[in-house]
Amino acid sequence: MLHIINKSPLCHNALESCLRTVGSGDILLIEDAVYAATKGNAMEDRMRAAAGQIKVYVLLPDLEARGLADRIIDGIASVDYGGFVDLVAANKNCQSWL
Amino acid sequence: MLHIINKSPLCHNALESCLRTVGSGDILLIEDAVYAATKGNAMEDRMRAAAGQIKVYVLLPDLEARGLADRIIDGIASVDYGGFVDLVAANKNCQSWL
Amino acid sequence: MKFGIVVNEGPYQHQASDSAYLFCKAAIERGHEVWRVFFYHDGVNNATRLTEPPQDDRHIVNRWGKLAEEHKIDLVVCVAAALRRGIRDENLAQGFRISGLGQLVEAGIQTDRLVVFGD
Amino acid sequence: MKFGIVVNEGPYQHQASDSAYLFCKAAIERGHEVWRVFFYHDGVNNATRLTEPPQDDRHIVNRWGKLAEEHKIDLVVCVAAALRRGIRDENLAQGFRISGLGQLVEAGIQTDRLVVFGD
Amino acid sequence: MSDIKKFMFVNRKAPYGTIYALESLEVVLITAAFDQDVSLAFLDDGVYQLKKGQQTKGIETKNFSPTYRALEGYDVEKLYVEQESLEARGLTEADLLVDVTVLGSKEMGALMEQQDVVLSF
Amino acid sequence: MSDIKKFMFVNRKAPYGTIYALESLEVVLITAAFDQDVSLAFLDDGVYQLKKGQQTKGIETKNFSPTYRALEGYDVEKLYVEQESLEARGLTEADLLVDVTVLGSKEMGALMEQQDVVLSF
Repeated sequence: MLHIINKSPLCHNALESCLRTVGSGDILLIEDAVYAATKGNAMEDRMRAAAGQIKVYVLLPDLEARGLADRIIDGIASVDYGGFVDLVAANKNCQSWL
Repeated sequence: MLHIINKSPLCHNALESCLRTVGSGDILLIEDAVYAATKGNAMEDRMRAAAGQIKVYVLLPDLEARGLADRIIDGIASVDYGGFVDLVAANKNCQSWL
Repeated sequence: MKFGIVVNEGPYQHQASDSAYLFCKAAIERGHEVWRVFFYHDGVNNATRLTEPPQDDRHIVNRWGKLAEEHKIDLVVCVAAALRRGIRDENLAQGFRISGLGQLVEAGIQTDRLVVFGD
Repeated sequence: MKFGIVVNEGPYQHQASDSAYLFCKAAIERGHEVWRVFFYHDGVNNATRLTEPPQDDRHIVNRWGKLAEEHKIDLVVCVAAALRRGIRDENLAQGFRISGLGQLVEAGIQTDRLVVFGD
Repeated sequence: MSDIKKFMFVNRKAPYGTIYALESLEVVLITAAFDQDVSLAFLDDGVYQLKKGQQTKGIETKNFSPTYRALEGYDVEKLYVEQESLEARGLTEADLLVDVTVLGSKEMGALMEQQDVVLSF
Repeated sequence: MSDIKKFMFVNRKAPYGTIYALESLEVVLITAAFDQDVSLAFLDDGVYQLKKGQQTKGIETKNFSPTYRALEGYDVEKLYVEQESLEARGLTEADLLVDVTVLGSKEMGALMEQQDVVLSF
C-alpha cells in the first residue's frame, strides 16, 4: 500500500499517525511533507528509523520548490511526478493522510 | 494580549507554538482547539501548567457542539461569544494562531 | 469600541466564517460597532449570490448580507483574491462590495481591534 | 491502468489542485488513462468560468478544461458541494459537468486506483 | 457494476471545525447504496466524531451525530476506532454514540492494507 | 489617516503548500505604502519562506521568494525569525535569503505584545 503524506511533519501529526499505524508498504512525501525528508529537521532520526523498515520516497519537484533538494536524508529516494504515478500503479492501493 | 487558538492540540502545533512564545496575557481556545481544555486529553498536564501562569479561556458553544462541556479542566474558564468579545475588548491587541 | 474582522476561509468547509459571524452578532449585542468585515483568500467565496445550501442548513452568505444591512457593516471582498476564485460583480451577493487590500490595512488603522478568523 | 482522481480543495489556496493536475499529466504521459476527476468539498471551486488569475500566474481552471478536452477526461463537480458554494451551470467552466456523489463511488468501482488530493 | 469492492473511509478530523466529517457520512451512505463493502476507520481527532452529547445550538449548525446511529439501518456495521487515538483524548468506548470495534494502531494499519479503495476525510 | 500603527505580520506556514506566504507579502507591501510601522515575524514552518534556492519550475508555480529581497526597497526592514523554529528545521541564518534578526521564543512573544495590529498568515 502507498501512503501519501502532504503535511509538514513539525506542524501536523499526519506523518506521525501514518508511521504509528503502518507496518509495511511505501510512503511518499509530497507538498509540505517533503520537509520530513531533509537533514537537520527534528524528524530526521524518526525518518532514518522508518526508512530502515519501510521504503520512503519524496517528490523532488516539491522539494526543489522549497529549496531543499540538496539535503535529502540518505535512504530516502526522490521521484518526479512520473515516479509518483509509478508508485501508485505498483502498489495495490493508496491512501492520502490528509 | 489575547491569543486565539482554533486548532486541535493533538493534530496541529499551533497551541504548542503559542505556549512556547507567550509570557503573559490571555489565551482563548475556540473551534477545534477547545479539545485542549478537556480532562483526559494528552495535553492536560501542559494545560494545567499553563493555566497556572496565564489565564486560559475556552469558548463554551464550541465545546458543547463537540459534546465535552462537562470535562473542562479546573482553572480554565468558559465564555460564550459575548465573553469572547469582552476578552478582545479587554486586551490591548489580539493574535489568531492560524 | 470599533471592530474590524478578517475572514480567510470560504463558507461551510471551515468554521471560520461561522465563528466570525457569531462574534460580530455578539459584539453588536454588546453595543460595539463592527466597522468592516474583510473577506480574504478563500474567504471571498462567502460573497457569491449563487449559493444554495440544503433547506435545513444555515445560509451563510445571506445571513452576512442581512447582518450588514441591519447594522451598517461594510463587507469588503479582496479583489485580487476574488478574481483568482471567480467572484465578480456578476455573481456578487447583495451587501458585499469588491475592493483592494488597502481596505484591510485601513481597517487595521481605523478600528480599535482587528480579529482574524481562518484556518 | 485506469485512474480516478479526487480534488478536495479549491484553486490557489492549497496546492492540492496543482498536485492533482501534474499527477494527471504525468499519468497520461506514462500511457495510463485518467478516467474521471471528481471535484469535492471546496474542490468544486476549480470549476468556475469566472476565474481570472494574474497574467503571470497559471490558470488552474482553464488548464483542467484543456487537459480534459485533449485526453477525454470526465471532470465531475459534486452537486451538493457546488450548491453550497455557488457553483452552478451558469458559472460552470467548459469541460466540467455537475453531478452527484454516486459519480465518486462509481470512480472507486470502475478505476484501478483512486488518488485523493486535499488539505 | 456487479463487482463489489472494499471501500474504507478514514476519518481523522474533528467534527464542526471542518465539513469533512459530515461529508464522509454522505459518501458512506451512497457507497452502501451501491452495495459495496463499506468500512469506517476513526483515527486521531476523527474519534471525536463519535462522542456522545453533541449540542450544536450555540454554533447555529446542524448536529449530524445522530446519523452515526442510523448507519446500521443501511447495513453499515464495520466501524473501527484506533485505541491509541481514544486514549490520547481521554475517551473510552462508553463515550461513543455507537458500538465500534477498537483496534491497535498496527491492526488498523493491517486492515487498511486489505482495502481496494481508501477515501480520506 | 495620519496616525501610525505598529503592524506585525506573523508567518507560520510553509510556502507553496498554501497561498498564505504569497498573500502575506502583498499585504506587507500595501501596509508599507500606507506608511505604517511594519514588522514581519517568521515562526514554525514560516521560516521556510526565507530559504535560499527555491526553484518552482517543476510545480509550474511562480517563485515569489525574490520579493523578500525587495522588501528593503519599500523600507520594510524589520524581519524577525524565531531561533527555536530555525533549529528544529536544521536551518541557520546562512540559509536565509535576507538579513534577519533572530529572537528566542520569549523575546518574540514580547515583541508581539507591543504591536497594535497582528495579522496571521
